Order: sequence, then C-alpha cells, then structure tokens
Amino acid sequence: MAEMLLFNALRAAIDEEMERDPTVFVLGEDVGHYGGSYKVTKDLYLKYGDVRILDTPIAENSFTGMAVGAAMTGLRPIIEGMNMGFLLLAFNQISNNAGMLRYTSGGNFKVPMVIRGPGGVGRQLGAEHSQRLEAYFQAVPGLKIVACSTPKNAKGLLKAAIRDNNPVLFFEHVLLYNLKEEIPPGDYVQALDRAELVRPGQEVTILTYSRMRYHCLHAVKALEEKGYDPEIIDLISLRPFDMETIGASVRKTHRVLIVEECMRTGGIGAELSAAITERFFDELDAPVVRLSSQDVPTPYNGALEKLTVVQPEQIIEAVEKLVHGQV
Amino acid sequence: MAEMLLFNALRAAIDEEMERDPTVFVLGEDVGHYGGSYKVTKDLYLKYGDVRILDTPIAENSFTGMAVGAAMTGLRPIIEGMNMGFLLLAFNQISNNAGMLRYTSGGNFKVPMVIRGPGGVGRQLGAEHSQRLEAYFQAVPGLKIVACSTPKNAKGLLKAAIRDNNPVLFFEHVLLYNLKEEIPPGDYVQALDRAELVRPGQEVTILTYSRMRYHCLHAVKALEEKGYDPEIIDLISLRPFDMETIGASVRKTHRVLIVEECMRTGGIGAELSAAITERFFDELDAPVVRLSSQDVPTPYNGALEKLTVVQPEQIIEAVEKLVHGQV
Amino acid sequence: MAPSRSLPHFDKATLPLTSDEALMLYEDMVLGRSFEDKCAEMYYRGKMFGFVHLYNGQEAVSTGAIKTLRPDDYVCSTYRDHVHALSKGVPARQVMAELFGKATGCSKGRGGSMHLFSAEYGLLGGFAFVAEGIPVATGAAFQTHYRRNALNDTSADQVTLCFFGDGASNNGQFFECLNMAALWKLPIIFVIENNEWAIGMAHYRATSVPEIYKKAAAFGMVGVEVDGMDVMAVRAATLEAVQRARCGEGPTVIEALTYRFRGHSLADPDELRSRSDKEFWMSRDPIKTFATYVLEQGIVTQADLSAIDQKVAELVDEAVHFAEASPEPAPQDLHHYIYAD
Amino acid sequence: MAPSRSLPHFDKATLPLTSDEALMLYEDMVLGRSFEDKCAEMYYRGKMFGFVHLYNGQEAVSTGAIKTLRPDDYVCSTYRDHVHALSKGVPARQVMAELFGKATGCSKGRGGSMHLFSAEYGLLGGFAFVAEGIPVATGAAFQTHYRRNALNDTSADQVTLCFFGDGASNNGQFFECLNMAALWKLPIIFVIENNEWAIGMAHYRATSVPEIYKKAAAFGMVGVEVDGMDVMAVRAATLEAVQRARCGEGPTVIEALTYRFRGHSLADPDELRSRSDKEFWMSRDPIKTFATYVLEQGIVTQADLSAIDQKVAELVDEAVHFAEASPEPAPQDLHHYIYAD
Ligand SMILES: Cc1ncc(C[n+]2csc(CCOP(=O)(O)OP(=O)(O)O)c2C)c(N)n1
Ligand SMILES: Cc1ncc(C[n+]2csc(CCOP(=O)(O)OP(=O)(O)O)c2C)c(N)n1
Ligand SMILES: [Mg+2]
Ligand SMILES: [Mg+2]
Repeated sequence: MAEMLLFNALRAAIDEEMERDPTVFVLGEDVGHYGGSYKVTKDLYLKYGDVRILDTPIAENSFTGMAVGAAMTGLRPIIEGMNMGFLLLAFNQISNNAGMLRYTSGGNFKVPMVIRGPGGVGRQLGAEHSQRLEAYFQAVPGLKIVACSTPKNAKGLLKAAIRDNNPVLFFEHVLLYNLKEEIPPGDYVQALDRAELVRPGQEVTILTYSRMRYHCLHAVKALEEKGYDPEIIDLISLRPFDMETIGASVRKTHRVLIVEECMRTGGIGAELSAAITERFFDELDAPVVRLSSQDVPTPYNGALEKLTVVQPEQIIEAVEKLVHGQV
Repeated sequence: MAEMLLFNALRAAIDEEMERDPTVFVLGEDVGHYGGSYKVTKDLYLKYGDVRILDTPIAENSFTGMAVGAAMTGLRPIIEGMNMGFLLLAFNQISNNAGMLRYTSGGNFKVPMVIRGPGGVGRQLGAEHSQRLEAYFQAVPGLKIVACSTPKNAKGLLKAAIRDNNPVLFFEHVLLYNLKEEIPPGDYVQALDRAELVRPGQEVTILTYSRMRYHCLHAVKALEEKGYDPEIIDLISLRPFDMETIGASVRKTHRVLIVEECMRTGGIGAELSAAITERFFDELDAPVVRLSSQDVPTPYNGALEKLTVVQPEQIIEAVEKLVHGQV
Repeated sequence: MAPSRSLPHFDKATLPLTSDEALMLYEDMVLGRSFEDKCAEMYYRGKMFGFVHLYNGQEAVSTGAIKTLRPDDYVCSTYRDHVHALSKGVPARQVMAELFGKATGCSKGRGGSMHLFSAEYGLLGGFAFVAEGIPVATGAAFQTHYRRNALNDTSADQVTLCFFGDGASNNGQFFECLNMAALWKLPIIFVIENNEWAIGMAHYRATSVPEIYKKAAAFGMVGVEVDGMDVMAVRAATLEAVQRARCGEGPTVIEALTYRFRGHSLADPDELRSRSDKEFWMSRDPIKTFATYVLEQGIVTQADLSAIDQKVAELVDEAVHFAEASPEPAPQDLHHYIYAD
Repeated sequence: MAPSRSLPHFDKATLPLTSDEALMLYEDMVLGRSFEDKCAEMYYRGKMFGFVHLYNGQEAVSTGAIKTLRPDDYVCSTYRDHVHALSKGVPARQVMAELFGKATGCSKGRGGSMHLFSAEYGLLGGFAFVAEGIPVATGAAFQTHYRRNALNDTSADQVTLCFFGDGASNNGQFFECLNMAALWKLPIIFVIENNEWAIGMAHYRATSVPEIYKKAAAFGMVGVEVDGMDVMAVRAATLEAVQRARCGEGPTVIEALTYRFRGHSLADPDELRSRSDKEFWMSRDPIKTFATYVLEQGIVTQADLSAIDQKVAELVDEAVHFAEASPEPAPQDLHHYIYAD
C-alpha cells in the first residue's frame, strides 16, 4: 500500500487503463502539455504522445461530440472538463448523443466514454466556476453519473468508468484533489453502481456524496462525542442510486438525512428523497430531510459562500432533531 | 368572450404586448416570414417589421445570449424555441447568463426575457423532438419556469411572463396548440406563481401540469363515475412551486398523486414529492406517488411511445390504490 | 427565375464513365427518388408519422458523393437522411421498416425517420438537431486518424462524409469542427447541401456571406462549390476530396448547390418559395439531366434505364411489403438498448 | 525570439496626439498596470481569492480601444476584466472592493474578479466562461440597432466593444456572432487580444489559421490586425471601427497582437512559455514604449508623466484602503438579487 494524492490516483487510473487498452485516450483543454489544470494528466503526453493525450481548442460542444463519434467507432475517449461547468456548453452533445444515441439507434452503437473533471463549490471561485452539474444532468437517460470522494475510490471508480461501455459522467471535487490516502497497489476496480458504507450506525442514515462526505464525517465526530450513532453512506452512484444499500440502511435506522452540495431545488436530494419515500414510507419515522446548498448562484464573498453551502454544524443539528423526533 | 385556439391565444398575447410596449420583440428561427412552426407569430412581421420579429440563423446559443444582452440593455426579448429541445444548445446562456447574471452582477442588471415554445412528447416525433426540458432546467437559480395548458391561461400567463422582469422559461405543449376555449376579451394577465385548482375534491390531490392535465381530467371522469372525488391542481409554476395552494390541498386530502410527462428520474415530480413530504409529512396518509414517463429516450414506434408516457388508466389505478390505502 | 448565384459549370467530359458506373449512379438516384415518393404516399396513408423530410431534387448530391466511398467509410446525416442511408447501402426494406416503426427497421423502430442508424453499413446516424452530427462525424474521422497515427494501423484510411444544409452552416459547431478537422488534417469531407432554404428561412437572409465554400479558406482548408444538380460534378469533386482524405492530406468542404422539390417536411405548407424558383430548379432535375446525358453519349441505352426503373420500383414495393409484414417492437423491450453491457 | 508572426507596423505620425490625449492614454495604461500589480500583492497577502487573471502587458489594447468610447457605449469583457473595467471608467475603488468581496464592490461582492459588472459605466460584465460574452455583447449592439431601426430613435448610435482572447476565437459563439453582426450590420467591434496563449495552449496548436482577423472576411466583415503593444495603433484602428459602427455601417474585427507579462492567472505556474519569448515581448512594454515616444516627440514632459505615476499610485492605494474599510455583504442579504421585482 502506498499513499497517494487523489489527483495522482486519478492519474494512475488513466495511465494504467491507457497502457492496458490502446483505444483509451484523453481529450480536453490543456490536458497535454499543461498537464491538466489539476495535474491529473501531468506528463502523460510524454508517454502517450499528442494524439492520445489530445489538447483541444476551446470548443466544448464540438470536442464532446467528437468524442461521441470516436466512441461510436471503437475508441474509448476520456474527456476532461477543465471545470465540469464548462460542459454546459456541451449539454446537447452529452444529452442527445452521449446519453440517448444508443437507445435511439436501437442498439446500433454504444458510446463508451468518460466525462470527468472538477465540480462543486471551491474557494471563492464565483458563480460560474462553482457549478453542480449533477443536478442538471441527472434526468438524462442513458448516462451513468458517479462522484468519487477518496483517493482509493477515485482510482477504482475511474478505472471502472473507463472500462464501462456506457457514457459515464464522473465528478471529482475541486477541493478534494489533494486528499491523501493509502491505496492498494496495482490494478483494482470499484463497482460504479454501489454505494459505500462509510460509517455504520443505528440511529439515522446520512446519505451524501463527494466533498460533503467530509462535512458529514466531521459532524459525526462531534455527534459521537455526544453519544449519537449515525450511519454514513456515500452514494457514489448518483444515477442510478444503489437502492439496495440505501434500503437496508433505512430499514435499520428509519430516519434519513441527505447532505448534498447541489442546490436544493431539483438537486440529487430531490430524486433521492422521493425515491426513498416511495419505497420505504412505512419504514420512515420522520420525513426524509434534505440539507442542500441554498438556491442561489454561488456568491464570491467568502462569508456568503459559506452560508450557501451546508456546514457541519447544520448536519449536527439536523441529526439531533431527527433522532429526537423534532422533524 | 370569444373562442380561441391556444396558438392564437399565444399570438394575441404577443401582439397585445408588442403594441403596448415597443421594447418587446420576438426572435427565433422562422418566427417571421414563416410565421412560426406552430403559427404563434403568424404574420406579425407584417405588422411589426423584420427587426421586431427577427428571423435568426440556426444558432441557438448565440441568439439566446444576444437576447440576454438586449434584455440587459433595456429590451424585452421573447425567444421562440422552434422546439424547446433545441435550446439544449443554449443551456449555458440560459443558465449562466439568463438565470444567474442578475445575482452575479449584484443586481446591476435585470434580464427580462421569455423563452417559449413547444415542449413535451408529441406524436412519434422521435427522441430528440420529445424533450421535457423542465427537468433539466428546474435547478437553475434565477429562472422562473411556467407551463401553460389552456388557451385562457396561455394568454394570461404569457402576458404576465412578458411583463415580468425576470427570465421566464415558458412551456407550451406540442399537442395542445389546437385546443379551443372561450377566453375573456382584451387585456388580462394571470399570475405566474399561482397554481390552478382545476377540480376541487376531497379524497386525493392530483398535481399535474401541461398536457397531463387532460389525461388527469380524462381519468377523473371515469373516477367520478366510480364515485371517487379527487382534486386536480395544475401547477402552472414549475419553479417555484405554489406551495400555498398545494399545502391547502394536502391538508384536506392527505394523499398526493403527481402526474407528469417528464421522466421519473430527476423530474419535476421528484422535487415536488420531496418538498411535500418535508413540509407535510404528518398530513400524509400515504407516500406521495409519482406517475411519470419512463426513463427512456422517447421511442419512435407509436406503441412504445404510448407505453413511455403516463396514460389515463394508470391514473385511475393509482387513485384507487391511494384512496384504498394500498400504497 | 435564375438562382441567387451563378451555378458552377462542370465539364462532364473530364469524368469518363463506364456503362456500369453510369447505371450504378442512375440506379441510386432513381432509388432515392422512388423511395421518397413512396414515403410521401405512405405518410398520407397513415403508415408513418412524425416529421418526415424528403430528399427529392437533391439526389445528385447523395449519389454523387456517397457512391465514391468504400463500405468501411462513414456517412453522417441529418433528419433528411433516408437517401443518404440508401446510397450508403442500407437496404431499402430496413429503412422503410424503420419509418413504419418496426422492429426490423435499421434503428429497431426506436429511431424513426430522423434517426436512421446502421453500424453495419457505416451510417453514423441521422441527427435530428441541426449541426449536431458535424462533431460526431468529426469524431469518426478522428478515430481513423487515431488508428493511423497513434496505433500505427496502416489500414486506417477510412473517410467520413458529413452531410448538412445551408442552415446548419451558420451554427457554431460547423466552424469549431472546420478548425479541428483542418488543424489535425482529419479524413473528413463536409458536404453542404445548399438548397437555399432552411425551412422558411432563405439562405441569403440567414448568412452574411452566402458562398459557404468560402468559409473553408478561413480555416486553411480546400473549399469547392459544385453544381448539386449534376451527379457527375458532385462525383468528380468528391473523388478528389476522398483521395485527399485517404492519404492523410486533410479535409475538404464541398458546397453543392441544389434544391429540394418538396416542402421542408411533409408537414410544411411550402408557401414562401416562389413558383419561378421552383420551376427553374425542376427544369434541372438531376435524374432527367443525367439520363439525357448518358443516353446522348451512348454510354447506356433506354432499355438499360427502363430496366433499372422497373427494378427499383419492385425493390421499393418489396420494402413496403417487408415493412408492413414486420413485427412491432415487443412492449417488454421498452427498456432495451438504454445501457450497453 | 521573434514572435510567431510579423507584427504590423503602425506609423505613429498618422495619429497626432495632443498633450491631454497623450496623458490620458498614459494615465489609463499606468492605472491598469499599477492596479494589477497591487492585485498580485493583495492576492499573495490573502486579501482576495479564487481565480485572478491579471492584464499586465496588454494595457495598450484596453486603453487604445476603450478610450475611444463615449460613456454611453458598452464594453463586454472576460475573466480578465479588471483593466477593461477601469478603462471604461468604473472607479478603481469599486473594482478593488469587488475583488475583496465587499458590499461596495461594483458587483456588490457577489461577482468577484471574473464577474465585474457596472450598469452605470456600461460594463456588460466580465464573463467567466470563454466566449459566452460574445453573444451578450452582440445583444447590446442589437439593442442599439433596434432602437435606431425599429423605434426610430436617431440618438441610438452607441457602440459595443467586445473583448476576448485568441483561445475564445476557436469557439462557435464567435463565428455565430460574426455572422449575425455582419448580417444585420450591428454596431459592434470584436477586439481579440491575441496574446498567443490560452492558458497552456499555444495559439498555433489550437487553430488552423492563426491570423484571427482573417476570419472576418469569411463573413464579409472588415478585419484588421494591429500591434497590440502600441496604444496608438490600437487607438487608430478602433477610432475607425467606432466611426463605422456609429453610422450604421457595421461591425469590425480587430486582432491585437499582444502578450501577457504574467501567468494565465495567479495560480498558473507559467512553465510553458519560453524565456526568449517573454523577453522579446517584455522589451516591447507598451507603457515604456509610449512614454518614450511622447517624450521624444515633445508632446509631454517627464514631469507630466511622473505626476501621473504619483497620482495613480495614490489612487490605487486609496482603492485598497476603501476596499479594506468597506463592509462585507450582510448575511441576511444572501438571497438578494435573485429575482428582480
Ligand atoms: C438545433 C436545431 N435547431 C432547429 C431545428 C429545427 N430545424 C429543423 S431543419 C431546420 C432547417 C435546416 O436547414 P438546412 O440546414 O438548410 O437543411 P435542409 O433542411 O434545407 O436540408 C431547422 C431550423 C433543429 N432540428 N435543430
Ligand atoms: C467555456 C469555458 N471553457 C474553458 C474555460 C477555462 N479557461 C479559462 S481562460 C481559458 C483560456 C482562454 O484563452 P484566451 O481566450 O486566449 O484568453 P486569455 O486568457 O489569453 O486572455 C480557458 C481555457 C472557461 N473559463 N470557459
Ligand atoms: Mg437548406
Ligand atoms: Mg490568449
């Protein structure tokens, strides 16, 4: 086992898969000579050349469509969204073509591609660079949506995503690239469709993903000291949800708290809350509670930004209320 | 009172508002000489000229951004999406600029614009022409989202949308343009943020919008004959929801059925279900039930297409189950 | 009335045709025309639904361009895709069955008129959104480039033909892809069918420089205009472009000046195009012109052509029978083809 | 090392300057430079956060172009927007306060470095996404066109200046807007600051024809290249373009060849640009060059310039004091400015 930074774990995943399969390639802005804005593809062009590590012009819609065409004809593109937000410009190619083309073509083509990059709210990056695209894309049929959260799962999930024969939207978090963790040596994959049980517990199920995992862990530390016993599950797969793992937890705790970074309205938590209530209504002792970002474009000002995103104290408070039946 | 077809009611709304306010103009593909694909702007260019009824090149992202710039500097653009789906290409301009710019600019600018056109599943139009963009756009802060459903509300709502100082995504339905109804003469507006009580009832609250209103009415006819008494509410506003009207109904019926045309995952019903469960959990005798389209790109084949979208029989069945506590 | 700009003249003598070639071109054009006429009939008889965009009048472009290709080359089309599919070799019965929404259709009844696909025949798709096929086609061309240059696969010399209209040429994706294709010398040919109209929008009202082929120069790419009513002119230009693409010398823009003989789709009242325009273009019917030429030149006989007419009529009838007799997709298969294994 | 293409030479004698004009241009450039240097200092002292893109080296473009405008004209910028805002007249204290995230900032602390806005000063915004400002600027120009042509407002002769980089010029929105602007003869000037790099992507690796001004011709628009290190060259070209726009004769593309003296943003290690390149361009520092020229020509004195240096230094210091002393936005105002009444 060796310690690795999250961005290097992603880099290792790409490197290993590119070695393993010559049809795998990377494209995007500054992925080559520059090495990627978050260094995920650092120096890979030296090993694989300028065609397999393809620096593109700033034309998100077209290079995404180009990746679709390449995927349809036998390659396995990995698109780096320098910031996932920029892929708003590629919405049509991602939804109509990456997402729906396999179905619309009656199975003629498959579209094995990964679209990865940093999402989420960073540190005072302003509204446009603080997008949470998982909310906008969650309704697109044919896409798989995954969010990694640790160096270990980042590597295993990215490798699985690259091998998957479907388009995978793969979210990293702009504030997690420098996390460090021991990870298993060599080749391993982690299933794209399975949630991770982060901390087993009895009293309440906390469902979260990406960076909010750490806010939850942080809160749970305080909660443990107060004698609470919450369960934390990292969703990993945002489309589809791992309802098996989630269901097992709900049947145990009967209380659900969703902690997400996307905005409340139309966020991941909305679908999750609805799905849980539908299937496990009789198991629930309280309504599913969502802690989400405020429904505002992320303000630049640091204090306002902090108010926009869920903080550990809110998680603590929400758990206490849920457990004490005050919801 | 005169009978009017829905598309003509929309046309009247635009015509009246353009007369009333010289800063109102229409832009989009084929809105001028061609009169609009669904005749909503038929012959208006003869009255208002080619600048106020502006035929654009097929460049959705740029003409949408152009409308944003025009709105910021004092005009009131109405964009016609020939089919709302085409505006996937304008996602970035709609979200970052139409939706967020007012906030990000700290109130420097307002963006009064309407983006309107046909949405929904038509008759065998294929996957790309059968989009339900309300699901994709519902999480964008700063947008108002409205769906009209009758000639009367189409006119009143569109006029209100044009006068609103914010960006309004205004959904018409491709299968409702030829609805006919008596509408009040002359100038009237309908509040953008109020749901419509379509049929009062005691047993269950059916929340729906756009074309599904008619499937619900259809189902309720049969349900009435069987002695049921459901309440139908047309949401009208998809962002934000009129939680006052919805809440009053839930407190009365204690059961909620959502009938929507968008796909289940991440649809309008997801947020609606979550919001209702959060606020009215103790009022609910059963989980909120969603009837949504299947999570598939709309197939061309007519029989499959029908299977994809909610049918009246499913509504009947769901109401019966809900009322009998079988959910 | 004359067209809004003068048509380039092609000297047919520069493209000698064997009788087999002539008949092949003729047959493909007649197939396109007959197939579309049959579609109109079937649409009005309620056999097919949705938006159906016919190709009548533009046959010289599909035939002239696609019939220069090998089976392993790619074609990318739009919602006006039936005839491109046929030229590329997708069997008429598969196309007709798709339009009928049948399980035997080339897209298994899921796609419909605007979404024809065939992996087997190298048809990357009919793309229903204007211009969205251009990047996809560029991606197929990139794939060839990749195999040749990153994988050292010397057999990688496939060419991609990307079709779209004058209206699409104002869309940003066109320019973004011109740049990438030229920058990386991708083996792609952008075939623009300039039929002067984008639904009800006259081309000259939508674009500041109506000569689309001239945009190529801004990207350092070869751009040519051809008479899109002359199958031989289109063929000659495409042969040259294919040659360039195959040997890695990069992309080409071909602007074919053409006209559609019907409304934009079968739902279009077609009220804006002038009668005189229509008459001018109808008088240049690519099938009649070509037939006259090859007969005059003695390359083929009237009997040859009549035999083809007959054969095509039967083929199209057979396609209808096949489509009618084919099963609908099974309801339980609604969720098939969402994810690949 | 010489730049990758030869720089156009401007004959300064063709643009006589009064001493007031010379001092105005000098002051604006020095303000831009000093302001940015101060930003770097403040950033490293933890006073501002996020991505901060400085403008050092490109001052001749902002000053040369924007200082030809009237107050009621519009400017549209990118994430590299501080200096455009200053040239357009937004007070330095408002810009600095915005960078500090204060309630007194031009975007009320909500926007930050990449999102400067000022309705009062006709700044349509800093747009953080590459190329997305181009359509917005086109819309402002359309608004002028509309008032003049649809509302018969003869006072409607405002001009919109739209700034963006070489990298943005490969984006589809650029071309879509060139087309619409030329088609409708909108009063807009596209000022492309070609600083040879888009973060770590060298322009020549991203584009098939590096001369961006040449794209204008494909749209029937005037396109010119200017030495972007020569404020007088930029001014002369812009004066001409503004004149054209004001009297309804349509848009212009101006490609200014320039260079940034710092990394892409303050987070950029800037490892890819060669030292010799940097040295070449540094030797052409637009402020020094201009100062030398106006001194040599006897248009101004060294004392004049020193007085300005002094004044600007005080102004920038004052801006910092103002920003520091300003209040944060109130927490309870988090939801302000989402909807307009
Ligand atoms: C993105 C998008 N915008 C608009 C449309 C509607 N639409 C379909 S065809 C068409 C005109 C296209 O004209 P052109 O490219 O010249 O092709 P033609 O139909 O003449 O073959 C338009 C506007 C669409 N399908 N997709
Ligand atoms: C749509 C979008 N894609 C990518 C980015 C990331 N990005 C920011 S600046 C930049 C380079 C832009 O280069 P150029 O247009 O030459 O302007 P310069 O920074 O040189 O002034 C990139 C790729 C972005 N902000 N928006
Ligand atoms: Mg056309
Ligand atoms: Mg640059």
